[in-house]
Amino acid sequence: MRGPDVVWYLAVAAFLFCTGALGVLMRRSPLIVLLSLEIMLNGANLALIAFSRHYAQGDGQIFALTVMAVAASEVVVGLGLIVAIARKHLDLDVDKLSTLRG
Amino acid sequence: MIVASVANVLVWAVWVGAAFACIGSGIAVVSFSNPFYSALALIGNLASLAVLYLLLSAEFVAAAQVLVYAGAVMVMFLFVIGYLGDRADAPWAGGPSWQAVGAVAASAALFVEVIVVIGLKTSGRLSHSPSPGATFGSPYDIGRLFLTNQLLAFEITSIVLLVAAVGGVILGSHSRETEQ
Amino acid sequence: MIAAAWTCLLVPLGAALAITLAGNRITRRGAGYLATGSVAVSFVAAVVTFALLLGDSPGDRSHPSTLWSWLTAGQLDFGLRILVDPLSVFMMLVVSGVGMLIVAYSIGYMDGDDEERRYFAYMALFVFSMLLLVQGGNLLMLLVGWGLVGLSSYLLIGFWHDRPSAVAAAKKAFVMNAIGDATMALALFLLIQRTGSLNFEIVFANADSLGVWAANLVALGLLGGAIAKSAQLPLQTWLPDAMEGPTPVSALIHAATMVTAGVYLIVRTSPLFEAAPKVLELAGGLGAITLVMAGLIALVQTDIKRVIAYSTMSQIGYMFLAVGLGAYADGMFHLMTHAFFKALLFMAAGLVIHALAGEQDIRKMGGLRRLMPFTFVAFIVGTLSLTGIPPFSGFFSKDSILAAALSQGWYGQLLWAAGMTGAFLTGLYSARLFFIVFWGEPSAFVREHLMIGSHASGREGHTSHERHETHVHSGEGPPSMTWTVGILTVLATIGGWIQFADLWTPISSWLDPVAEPLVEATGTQELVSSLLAVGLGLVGIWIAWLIYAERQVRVPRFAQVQRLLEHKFYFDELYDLLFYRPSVLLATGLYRLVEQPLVLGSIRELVRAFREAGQGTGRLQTGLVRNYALSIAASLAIVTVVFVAVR
Amino acid sequence: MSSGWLTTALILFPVAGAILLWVLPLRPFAVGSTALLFALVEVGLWIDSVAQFDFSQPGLQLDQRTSWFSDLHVSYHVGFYGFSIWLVGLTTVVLAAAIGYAFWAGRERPRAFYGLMLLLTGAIVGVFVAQDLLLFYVFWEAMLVPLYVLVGVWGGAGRLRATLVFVIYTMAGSLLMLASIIVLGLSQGTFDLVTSGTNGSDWIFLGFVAAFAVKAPLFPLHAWLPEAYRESSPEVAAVLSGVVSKAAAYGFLRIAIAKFPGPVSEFRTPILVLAACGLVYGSLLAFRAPDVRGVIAYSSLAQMGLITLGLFAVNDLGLNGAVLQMVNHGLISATLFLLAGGIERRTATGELALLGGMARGRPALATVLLTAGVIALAVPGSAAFAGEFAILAGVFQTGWGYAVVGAVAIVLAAMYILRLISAVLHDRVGSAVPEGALDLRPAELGVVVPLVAILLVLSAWPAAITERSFVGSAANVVGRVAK
Repeated sequence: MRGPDVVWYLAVAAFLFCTGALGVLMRRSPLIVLLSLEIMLNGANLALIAFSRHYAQGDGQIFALTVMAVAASEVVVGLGLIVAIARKHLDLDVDKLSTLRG
Repeated sequence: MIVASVANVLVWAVWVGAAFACIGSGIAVVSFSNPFYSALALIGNLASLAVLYLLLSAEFVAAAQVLVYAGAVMVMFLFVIGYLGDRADAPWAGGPSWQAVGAVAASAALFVEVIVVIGLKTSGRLSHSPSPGATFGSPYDIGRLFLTNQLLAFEITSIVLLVAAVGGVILGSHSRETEQ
Repeated sequence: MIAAAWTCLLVPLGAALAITLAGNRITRRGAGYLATGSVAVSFVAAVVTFALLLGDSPGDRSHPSTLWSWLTAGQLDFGLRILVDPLSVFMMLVVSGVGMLIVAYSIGYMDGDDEERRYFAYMALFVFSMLLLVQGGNLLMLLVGWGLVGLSSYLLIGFWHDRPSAVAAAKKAFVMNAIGDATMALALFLLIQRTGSLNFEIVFANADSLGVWAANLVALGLLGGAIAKSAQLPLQTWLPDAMEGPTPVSALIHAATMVTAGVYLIVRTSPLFEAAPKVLELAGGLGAITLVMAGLIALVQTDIKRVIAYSTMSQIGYMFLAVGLGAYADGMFHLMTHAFFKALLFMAAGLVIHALAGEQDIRKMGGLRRLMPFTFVAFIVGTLSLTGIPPFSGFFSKDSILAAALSQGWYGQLLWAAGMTGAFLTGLYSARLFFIVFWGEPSAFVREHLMIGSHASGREGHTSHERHETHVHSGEGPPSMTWTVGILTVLATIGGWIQFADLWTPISSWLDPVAEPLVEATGTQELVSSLLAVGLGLVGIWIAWLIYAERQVRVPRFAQVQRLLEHKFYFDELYDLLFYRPSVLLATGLYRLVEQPLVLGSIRELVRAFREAGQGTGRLQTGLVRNYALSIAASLAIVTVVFVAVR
Repeated sequence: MSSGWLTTALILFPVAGAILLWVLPLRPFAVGSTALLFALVEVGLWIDSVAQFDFSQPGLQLDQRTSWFSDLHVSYHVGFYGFSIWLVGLTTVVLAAAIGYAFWAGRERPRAFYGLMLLLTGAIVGVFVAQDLLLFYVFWEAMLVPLYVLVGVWGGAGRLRATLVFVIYTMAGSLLMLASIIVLGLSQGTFDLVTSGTNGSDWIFLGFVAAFAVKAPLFPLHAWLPEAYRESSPEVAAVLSGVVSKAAAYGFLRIAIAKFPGPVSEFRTPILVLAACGLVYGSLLAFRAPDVRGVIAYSSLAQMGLITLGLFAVNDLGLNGAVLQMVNHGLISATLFLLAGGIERRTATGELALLGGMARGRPALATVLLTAGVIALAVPGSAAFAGEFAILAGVFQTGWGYAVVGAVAIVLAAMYILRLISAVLHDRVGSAVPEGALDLRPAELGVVVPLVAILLVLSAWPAAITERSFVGSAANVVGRVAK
C-alpha cells in the first residue's frame, strides 16, 4: 500500500473523534454541538474505512454509509428540534434546557 | 521502482495535507463562536476527509461523503443558521467550569488511550495492508454488498431515514400549531 | 369382653354425635332420653365386662385391644387402644353408673331450657371422654381422654354462655387444665424418648431403668396433670368457679368423676410414681394441704354449691393423701364412695336450687326440713357420709385412708394429723351447711317460693328467658329427679359396706393386681383412726349444731382470718398478679415494642430508605445534556482502561 | 408411564378452567358455578391420584418428565411423594371451599376473580409436585402473581398497602431463592430434584431458608402477614394462610432439609430458636389481637413456627407431625377465615369488642365455630393435637427446651382461641350484632362443613396421614429423597 499505514489514518480518526467529543462536551450552542457530533461521526467513519481497506473487505464501507445515513437523520431531527426551540423563543443554550431534571 | 517511490512520496504529501486540513478544520468547527463559520469549517473537514477516503481507495464513500454531507446536510445547517440569524451566535462560556475541565480531561484521556492501544496492542499487525481487488470500493462492489450480504443494514437505513423524515415533518408542524 | 368394653366406650359418643347432627329433628326430651339411654347401655356393657373379667384368674385380668393405629411415626405406633383390667373396669362402673343416674336426673333438672339438646350432647360427650380416659390403653389415649373431659367440662361450665361469669369460669377451668395437659404431655415426650412407647406395659416395665432424673421429671409431669384435673394445690382455683355450670354438671364432672381422674392417673401409673418416691410423697403432701385448706375455706362460703365444691377438693385431698402413701385401693375406694355421696349432695342441692328458682345463696335459705322432707333425708345421708359417720359409706373409705397414713412413719403421721384436722373441719362445714339450709324456721325467701304454691321451676340465675312452667310438681322436683336421688341415697348409705378393712376387702383384692399397695395398716391403727376420726367429725357437727341450729354460740369473729378465707387464701389474686397480668403486659408490650416498631415498622423504614436513596440519586439527574455526555465519555475512558489493562 | 398425565392434569386442568373463564363471555352466575365445578372436578382428580398412588412404595410416583432446556438439564418433571399428595389434597379442597365461598358471597369482576383462583390452584399444585428446581420456581412465582392481584383488587380498604408490603417481602424472598436455585442447579449440573445430590453450601441454604421463611412466615419476617390476612377477602386469606404458607413449609422439607444436610445441622439451633420464638410471640399477639382475623392471623404465625419446629427436628416424629399439622392447620385456618368472613358479613366488623352472644339462636354457627376452634386449640384427641404432640415429641428429642416452649404455647393457644370463641359466640350480645343476623346459610355450611368433617375424620385417624407420608423412617426418606 502506498502512503502511510492504516495506523496513521486511525490516529487522525482518533483525533477527530476526540475533538468532536470536546466540542460536544464544552459548547453550549446546540448548533455547534450538532456540528461537533458530525465531526465525531466522521472520525468514526474514517476509522471504519481505514479498517475496511486494511482487511480489503467492503463491509466497513457499508457501515460507513449507514453511519452517514444515520448522521443525516440525526441532523434532520436535531435541526428540527433547534428550530422548534427557537420558535418557542427559548434560549439556544443546552444548559438552560433542563426540564428533565430529576 | 523510482516511479513507485515517487508515487509513494506523492501519496504521503497528499495525506499530510489532507490530514492536517482535516484536523485543523475539525478544531475550527469546535472553536468558532459563530456557527456559520463552524459550518463552513465543517465543509472543509468533509472535503479533506473525502481525500483521505480516496487514498484508502473508497471512491464511492468519498463521493457519497461530498454529495450527502457537503451537498445536503450542510445546506440544511446553513438554512437553519440563516433562519436563526443573531440568535445562533454561541459565545464561549466564561471561566473554566468543572464541566469544561472534565470535558478536556475525558477527551484527552480517550485520545491518549486510543493512541496507546494502537501503538501497544496492534504491534505492526496493522501495517502492510494487502492490496485490494480492482473493484474494491467501487459502486459496483458497494452495491453488490448492499443488496446481498448487507441487505438488512440497507433496509434498516432506509427505515431510519424514513422515520427521520417523518420526525422532521412532525417537529415542524407541531411547533407551528403551538405558535398559533 | 373386648366388644363390651368398646360398646361401653363408643355408645355415648354415638349419642353425642346423633344429638348434634339431628338438630331440631329430635325433641328436647328425646335428646335427654337418648343420652340417658346411651349411658345406660354403657353401664350395662361395663357390668358385662366386669362379669366376664371376674371369670379370669386374678393374675390374668389385663386385656388390651387396639382398633387402629392412631398416630404413627416411623417405628413409633400409638394405637387407638383400650385396656380392660380391674382398675379400668372399676372406673367404668363408677363413671357409667353414676353418670347414668346424673344424666337421668338432668332430664328433670334441665327441663325447659331452650338448649337442652346441646346440654345432653355435651353430657354424652363427657361420658365418652371420661370412659376413654379410664379405658385408654396407652398414655396417649389417656391424655386424649384427659383433654376431652377438660373440653366437655369447659363446654358444660360455660353452658349458660350469656352469663359472663360462666364464660369466664369455663375459660379459667380449661386453661388451668391445659397447664396440666401440657406438663403431662412433657412427661409423655420424655417417656417416648426413653422407652420408645407409651403402652402401659412397656412403659411400666422400663420404669425402673429411667434413671432418677427422668423418673422424677416424668412423675412430676404426670402429677401436674393430676393436680390440675383434681383441683389440688396449687392449681385448685378453677373448681369453685366451675360451679357456674348446671348443678348436674357439678355433680357428675366436678364431684363424682372428672375431678377424681387425678387419683385414677396416679394409681394407673403407680409404677412410674414408685420409681420417683419423692414425687409420690409430694402428691400425698399436696393432698393433705389441700384437704385442710379447702375445709377452712368451706367454712365461710355462702353459696351452697361452692361449699360442696370445697368439700370435693377436700375429699380429693384425702384420695391424694392415700395414693401418695401408696394406699391405692383405699384411694380408689374413697373415690367410689365419694362419687356416691358427693353426687348425692350435689343433686340434693340441685333439688333445693330447683325448688328455689335458681337461688344458691344459703343466707336466704333455711327451714327446708319440713318443706322438702325427701331432700332433707338425702342431705342427711350425704352429710353424714361425707363426715365419715358409720354406717354411711364415707366412714369405711376415709378411715382406711387415715389408718394407712398412720402406719407410714413420721411423714405419714404428719399427713394423718392433717387428715384428722380435715375430719373435724368436714364435720363442721358440712353440718353448718346442713343446719343453715334445713334447720330452723323457713326464711322469707323460702316461704315465698315454696309455701305460696308458686312452684316455679327455675334454672339457677338464668332468668333472662321464658320460664317453662307447663308441668306442676311438688316442691322437690319431678320424679325423674327424685328417683335418681333416691338411688344415690341408698348407694351412699350402703356403698361403703363392700369393704371393711381387715375383715372384708373385695375392692383391695380386685385392684391389687393392678397397683400393689405400699402400705398395710394394722387392726389397731384402723381402730384408733376410726374412733378418732368419727369423734372429731361428731365434735365438728356438735359445734355446728350449737352455732347454727341451737344458736347458743355465736360465730367467733376473726376479721383477718375470715377475710383470708373469703379470698380463698388469695390464690386467685396471686395468679392474676403472677401469670395473667404479666402475660397480658408481655403481649401488649411485645405489640408496642416489637411488632409495631420493628416488624411492621421495618417495612416503613425500608420504604423510607428507598425513597431517600431515590431522591439522592435523582439529584444526579441534572437534566443537562452535557453532564450526561460527559459521564458517558468519562465512563468510556475508564472502561477502555479497564479493558486494556485486563486483557 | 401414562399415570403421570394425571399429575400434569392436576396442574393444567384448573389453568384450562381459568383460560376458559377468561375467554368465554359467561354471566356472573355461570362464571361462579363453572369455577366451582372445575374446583370440584380437581378434587376428584386428586382423589383419583390417591387411589392410584401406592403408599407402600418409596420414591416418586405418578411422575412425568420431559426435557425443557436440555443443555442446562432443566426438565418438566412432576410427580408425587407420600407427603406431597396430602398437601395437594389440602390445596384442592381448600381452594374448592374458597371458590365455593366466593360464589356464595359474590365477587365483583367474577371472570377475573375466579380465573385467578383457578390459576392459583394450578400453580400451588405445581409447587407441590414439581421435581425440578426451575420448574418449582416457575410455579412458585405463578402462585404469587395471582395472589398479588387477588389481595390488591378484591381486598378491604387498606388492600393496596397490604399488597405493597406483601409484594416487597415475597419478591425479596423469591429473588434470593432464584439466586440460590441458579447457583445450586449450575453447581450440580442439573436442576432435577430427584437426581441431584446434596449440597454443603451455607449461602445457598440460607437463600432458600430466607425465601421460605418470608412466605411461611417465620418470626420476625412476618410484617406482611397481619395486613395481608386482614385486608384480603376471607377466601383469599383462607388460601393464603391455609395453603400458600404450606408451600413454604413444603419447601423447607423438600429442598432446604432434603438437599442440605450439612447446613441444616449447622443452622438448626438458630432456626429452631426463631421458630420457638415465633410460636410464643404469635400466640401472645393472637391473645391481644383486637379482631377476629388478627387472632387467626397471629395464630397462623404461631402454627407455622410450630411446623418449622417439627421439620427442623428432622426425626420421624417431627417430620410426620409437621406434615400432619400442615394439613390440619391448612384446614383449620381456612375454616376459621371463612367463618370470620361470614361473621363480618353479618356484623360488618371483626372487632371482638363489638361482637358477642352470637351463639344464641344460631346453633349451626356456634357448633361449627366451636368445633373448628376446639380443634385449632389442639384439644387432646383432635387432629391438631396429634400433629402438635408428634411435633413436640420430635423436637423434644432434639432439645427439651423447645418442647417446653411448645407446651407453654399450648396453654397460650387455649387462651387465645377461647378468647376468640367467647368473644364471638358467648357473653352478652355485642353492639355490632344485629338482632336478625342469620345463622349460617346452607351454602355456607356446604362450604365449611366438609372442611370440619375432614378435620373430624382426621381426629379419629391421624395416622391416615402419618402412616402414608413417608415409607419407613421419615428421616431416611428425606435422605433417600436426597439420594
